[in-house]
Amino acid sequence: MRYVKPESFEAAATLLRDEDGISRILAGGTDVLVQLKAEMVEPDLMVDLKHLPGMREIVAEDGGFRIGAAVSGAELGEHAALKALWPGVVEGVELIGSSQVQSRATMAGNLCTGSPAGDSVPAMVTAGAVARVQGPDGVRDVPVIDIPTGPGKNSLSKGEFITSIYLPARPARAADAYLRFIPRTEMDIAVSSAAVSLELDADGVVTSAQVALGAVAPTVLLVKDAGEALVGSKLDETAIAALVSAVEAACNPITDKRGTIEFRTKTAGVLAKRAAHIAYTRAGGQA
Amino acid sequence: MVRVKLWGSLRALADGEEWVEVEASNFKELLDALSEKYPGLAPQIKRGVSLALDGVIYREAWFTKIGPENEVVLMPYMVGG
Amino acid sequence: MAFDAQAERNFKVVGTRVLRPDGIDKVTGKAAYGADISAPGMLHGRILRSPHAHARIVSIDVSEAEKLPGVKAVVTGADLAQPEDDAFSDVAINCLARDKALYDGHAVAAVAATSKSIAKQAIRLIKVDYEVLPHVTDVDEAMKPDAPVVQEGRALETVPAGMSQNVTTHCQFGHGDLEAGFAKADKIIERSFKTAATHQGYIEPQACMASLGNDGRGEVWCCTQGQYMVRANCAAALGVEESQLRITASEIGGGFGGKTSTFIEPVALALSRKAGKPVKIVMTRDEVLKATGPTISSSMDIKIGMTKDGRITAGQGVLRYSGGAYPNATVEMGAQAAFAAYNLEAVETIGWNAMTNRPKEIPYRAPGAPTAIYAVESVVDELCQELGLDPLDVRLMNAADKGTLSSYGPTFNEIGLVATLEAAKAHPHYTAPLGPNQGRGLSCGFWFNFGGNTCVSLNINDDGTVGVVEGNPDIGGSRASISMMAAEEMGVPYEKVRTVIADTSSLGFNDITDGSRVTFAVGLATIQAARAAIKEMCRRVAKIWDIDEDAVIWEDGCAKPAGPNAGTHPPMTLAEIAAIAGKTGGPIAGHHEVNADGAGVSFGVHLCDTEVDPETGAVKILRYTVFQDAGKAVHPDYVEGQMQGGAVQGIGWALNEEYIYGEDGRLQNAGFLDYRVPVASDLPEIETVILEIPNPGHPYGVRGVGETPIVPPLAAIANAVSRAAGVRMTELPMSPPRLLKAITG
Amino acid sequence: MKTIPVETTINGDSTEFLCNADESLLDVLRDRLGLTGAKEGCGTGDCGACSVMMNGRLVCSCLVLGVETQGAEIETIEGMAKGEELHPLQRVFLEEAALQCGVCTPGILIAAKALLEKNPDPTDTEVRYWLAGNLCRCTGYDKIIKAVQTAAAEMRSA
Repeated sequence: MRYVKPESFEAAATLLRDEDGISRILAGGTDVLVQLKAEMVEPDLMVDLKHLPGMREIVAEDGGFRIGAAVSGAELGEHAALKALWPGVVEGVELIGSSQVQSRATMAGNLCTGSPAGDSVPAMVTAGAVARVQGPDGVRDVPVIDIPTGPGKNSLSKGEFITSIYLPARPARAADAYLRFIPRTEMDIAVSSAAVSLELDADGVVTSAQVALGAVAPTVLLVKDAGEALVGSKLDETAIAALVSAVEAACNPITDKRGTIEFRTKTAGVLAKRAAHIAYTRAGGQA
Repeated sequence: MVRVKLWGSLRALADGEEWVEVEASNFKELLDALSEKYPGLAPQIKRGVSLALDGVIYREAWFTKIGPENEVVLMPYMVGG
Repeated sequence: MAFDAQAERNFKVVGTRVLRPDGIDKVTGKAAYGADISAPGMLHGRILRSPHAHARIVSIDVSEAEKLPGVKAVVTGADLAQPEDDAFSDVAINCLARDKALYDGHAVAAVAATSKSIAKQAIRLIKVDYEVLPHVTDVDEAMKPDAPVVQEGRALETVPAGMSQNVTTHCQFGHGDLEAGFAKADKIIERSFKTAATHQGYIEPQACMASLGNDGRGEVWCCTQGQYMVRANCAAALGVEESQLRITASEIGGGFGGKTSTFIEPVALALSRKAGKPVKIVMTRDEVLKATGPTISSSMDIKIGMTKDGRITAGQGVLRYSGGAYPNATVEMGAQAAFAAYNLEAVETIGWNAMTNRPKEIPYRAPGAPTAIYAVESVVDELCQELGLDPLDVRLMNAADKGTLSSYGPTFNEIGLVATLEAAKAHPHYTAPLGPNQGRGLSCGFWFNFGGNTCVSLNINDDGTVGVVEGNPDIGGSRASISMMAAEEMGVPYEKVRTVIADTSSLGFNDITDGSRVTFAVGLATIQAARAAIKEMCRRVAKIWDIDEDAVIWEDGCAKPAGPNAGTHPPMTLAEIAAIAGKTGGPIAGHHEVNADGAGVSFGVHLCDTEVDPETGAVKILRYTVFQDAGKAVHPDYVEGQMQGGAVQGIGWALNEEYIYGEDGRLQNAGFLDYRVPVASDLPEIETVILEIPNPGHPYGVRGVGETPIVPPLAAIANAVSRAAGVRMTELPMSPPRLLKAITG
Repeated sequence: MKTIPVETTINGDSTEFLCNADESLLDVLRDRLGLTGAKEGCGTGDCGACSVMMNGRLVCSCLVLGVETQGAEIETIEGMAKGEELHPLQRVFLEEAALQCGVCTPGILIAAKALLEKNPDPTDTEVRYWLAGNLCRCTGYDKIIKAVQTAAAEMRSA
């Protein structure tokens, strides 16, 4: 394996494009090093990009924030303004792994790994986050939801990698929340998860709602009708029931060592309901 | 004579008896006498057994004295963790 | 060795909370564990393992691996001896398979190379031709007459004819008239239970460094619960003599029974013999979970009858355990322990062991008892619920006590169960209020405890300090407790004593660190060794003073004259006697060799409050209290530590730990990510209440404490969860998907 | 495979080593530098026994490549005591019997120190969640949590 720290994004993209063997990008390393250990993959080329400009920075931009692809969960959690704007996104990232893993794990890595259970992804999806992708032919912006294409797979072409993720501005009276189910209290992969992002009017009526689910399908799902079920409501029982049934209907999970189809479906509904209530309260809604 | 209690699954190998009597003054004599009187028990005794003497469990200890006044119970050889 | 009759002995050292002698090394990273040493010229060993649950090994071609530059040796099962003794043979075949791979992860070949990465590459170059065979991993399936046979011809003579050849052990215990007993009952409950296999989960994977010459002389450094056990297994597997193997036990990073067998040492020795160089093997976590020993998995039927006022009239249990791919007798322990807490007129337990294509069971803390007692205590709890009775009162009403004919045969003498139950009843935990979705569970637990073969040497140093040499790896602070007992007996401060653990060439045979035996048996031998040294010191002083030996007594670390004809000599301290030992006859030492008995059985009671999330099946442990009769607690901190650690392992077993096999017979969760041991945030404070009822079989009244604490949690938590969820849980672990399914029907 | 020269600072001492590109920091510490205080319990970041500090952040050294530590500041258990003076956490762990086998102890001490530097007065729950990535199989965590709190109180009043 060769380990390379390219001098620029462009050089990195060219290097990755021209590599004939297996290449991997090192961000936090919390997945790729596990894969190395398990002998799941033996890369010929490991490209470390953490030192490149902006990779480790969180920058305010147009009322939102641009987050460098190598910003760790711990750094994100220490950013008060970002946490206030997108609490659900930050809590999702902060749920990845242990304190140790938090020092290294990144949103971009969590996204590109392509796990349907990635804790940072559902809330990025409900936030409408956009990834900035560097490739051999230049830079393009891609909605986060379009990055993962299946377990372990993503839509990036050879030579492409994420340099930052943009979380947009928020109106007042808006908030998000993320919940996952794990058998223990820490250190597990989500068995199911849900993110809810809400915007309220002055009366506390939901004007816009996004609901995304993790670990219940090959990729994170944005469930449009689950969000629509909440619009126009103050999360009354009827709206919540409609949310839960839309969520359950959208679930298409598998049974594996971590959970059954039934369990994942049932808990996804429960988590979406609970996350909706948390987001609503955070947005200033009176239950 | 010493009376020895056998655990259930050994009884089939000792004419169906729960209690058997043999001539012995210590554990070794007891085990030898049992193997001789009930050859079916010999493989188990060879693999190893424990003995309870008045409620105290001994894993081996051949020369532990026993007499007719004692409660002697044959038990499987114990392992721990 | 009997309890010292002096009533209310005033201990000076025993019972205090001294600092452990290995402590500084362990908090500074200096302590050397299995993987922490290297040797000049050392090679790295690595093991190739079967990917199949059950396969005939048609051929193994190692030629490509041998050709890889840097590879110095390749071995297969053919490089190990074939011991005649079944137990040794099973260990050897488990270290390197011969004709068949018996489970996913079974070792089939190994290499030694100049680097870890070359060893890794070499492993891939070994070509094994497998003929895949049908497999069976479930105990109930394995007992069916048409089940795939794991090994042929292994059934013991006690197994009735006509059963599957997988069935190797059959046992039965009990007494009384069951039919009459059940006839007296107002309520009978009969339930079936299943429990998954769990792993000891020690944090330190097995590791060793081994060197063996073609003259049969060798050295091994390894993490083990018994260096003498390693020596015996290695000698048998390599066909060398025990005297020629010196085994040194490293610091051990947890064992819990899991390091009472041998997995890699014979392989490393075989590689070393072939390569002519030392070989180090360190297992990965994946290998630890796949190929070292988990517990049994079980399937059990329990039937208990009770009168409406709470008297148990009869109890009956059938236990079907699987100890993996080899014959296994753990079910005997479970069948004996199942009803041990109860005074019953009619009781019967029947046990079966069936082989499955799973790794060889290795003891885990009170092997066999936790699952059996879980099933019995669950049914007792359900009867209490059905009959509207207080579960603690019912336990007290039926508790085994002195004079009770035990369910496993003998009549109990002094036991501490009633006192332990009373302590639980008096504790504020038992009457604390519970909220919605919360439940309280309790369970009794029992373990036999052992003594066993033990050697101790105690040396009086010329500066008046004391060196103790013992042969049992220190798994939880035993060097401290042994030093304390030596100091107590010698009458010197704890700081004057240092206890070390000998290699196999430096001290006579010792049984493994198991059965909660070390503080009891090594302590007992240490006290006897101290007494021998004291006797010798008194003899020397009698000569100096020119009086009778009997006229010198030992008190407060000094020889003193006593009796009418002793005269008025000033006391001589241990240091004064030691300083002139050369002049009075030479170095002074005491030693003791014994197969200790009188360990005394142990009982514990656990109380647990849980909260169940009815929408997700998540279980939160809210409060947990452990009550246990520890006999005299030599070092209370470490007694509490055993109680807390055992309880938490039991919590893991009850809630989330399990071996998950796929349809292909492969282990699905061979890592700490999905083999879910409890983490700190899963747990509340674990409160402890130590009862100190002296064990009559030990001079200080010491009783083993290490194993009993893992026994009650399974049922205590199952009972708490069942009450909180309003549904009886009969399968472990009670993972959220299982619990939610039970709740929602 | 070609080895790569790396310059780093370990426990305040500048250190140079050669390693392969795919070698973890844990392997470098243990196999190349003889710093065996960090333990490999899993190699996959699930047990925390290999915890070290890297540039002021708590990491699993098994999830860091050795080559990534070029120019970095690494702190390991071997650097926690100052000469013969133990860090308060080390001393209290000993005094309060917060270890049994001790194999998880170096990682837990490093992690606990990182916590107290960030949050000198944590709640029990905060300590438990912070240490959730450090598995201990012997103690049931009870005495560990209490020892961290004792040391924290001592460090706050110092």
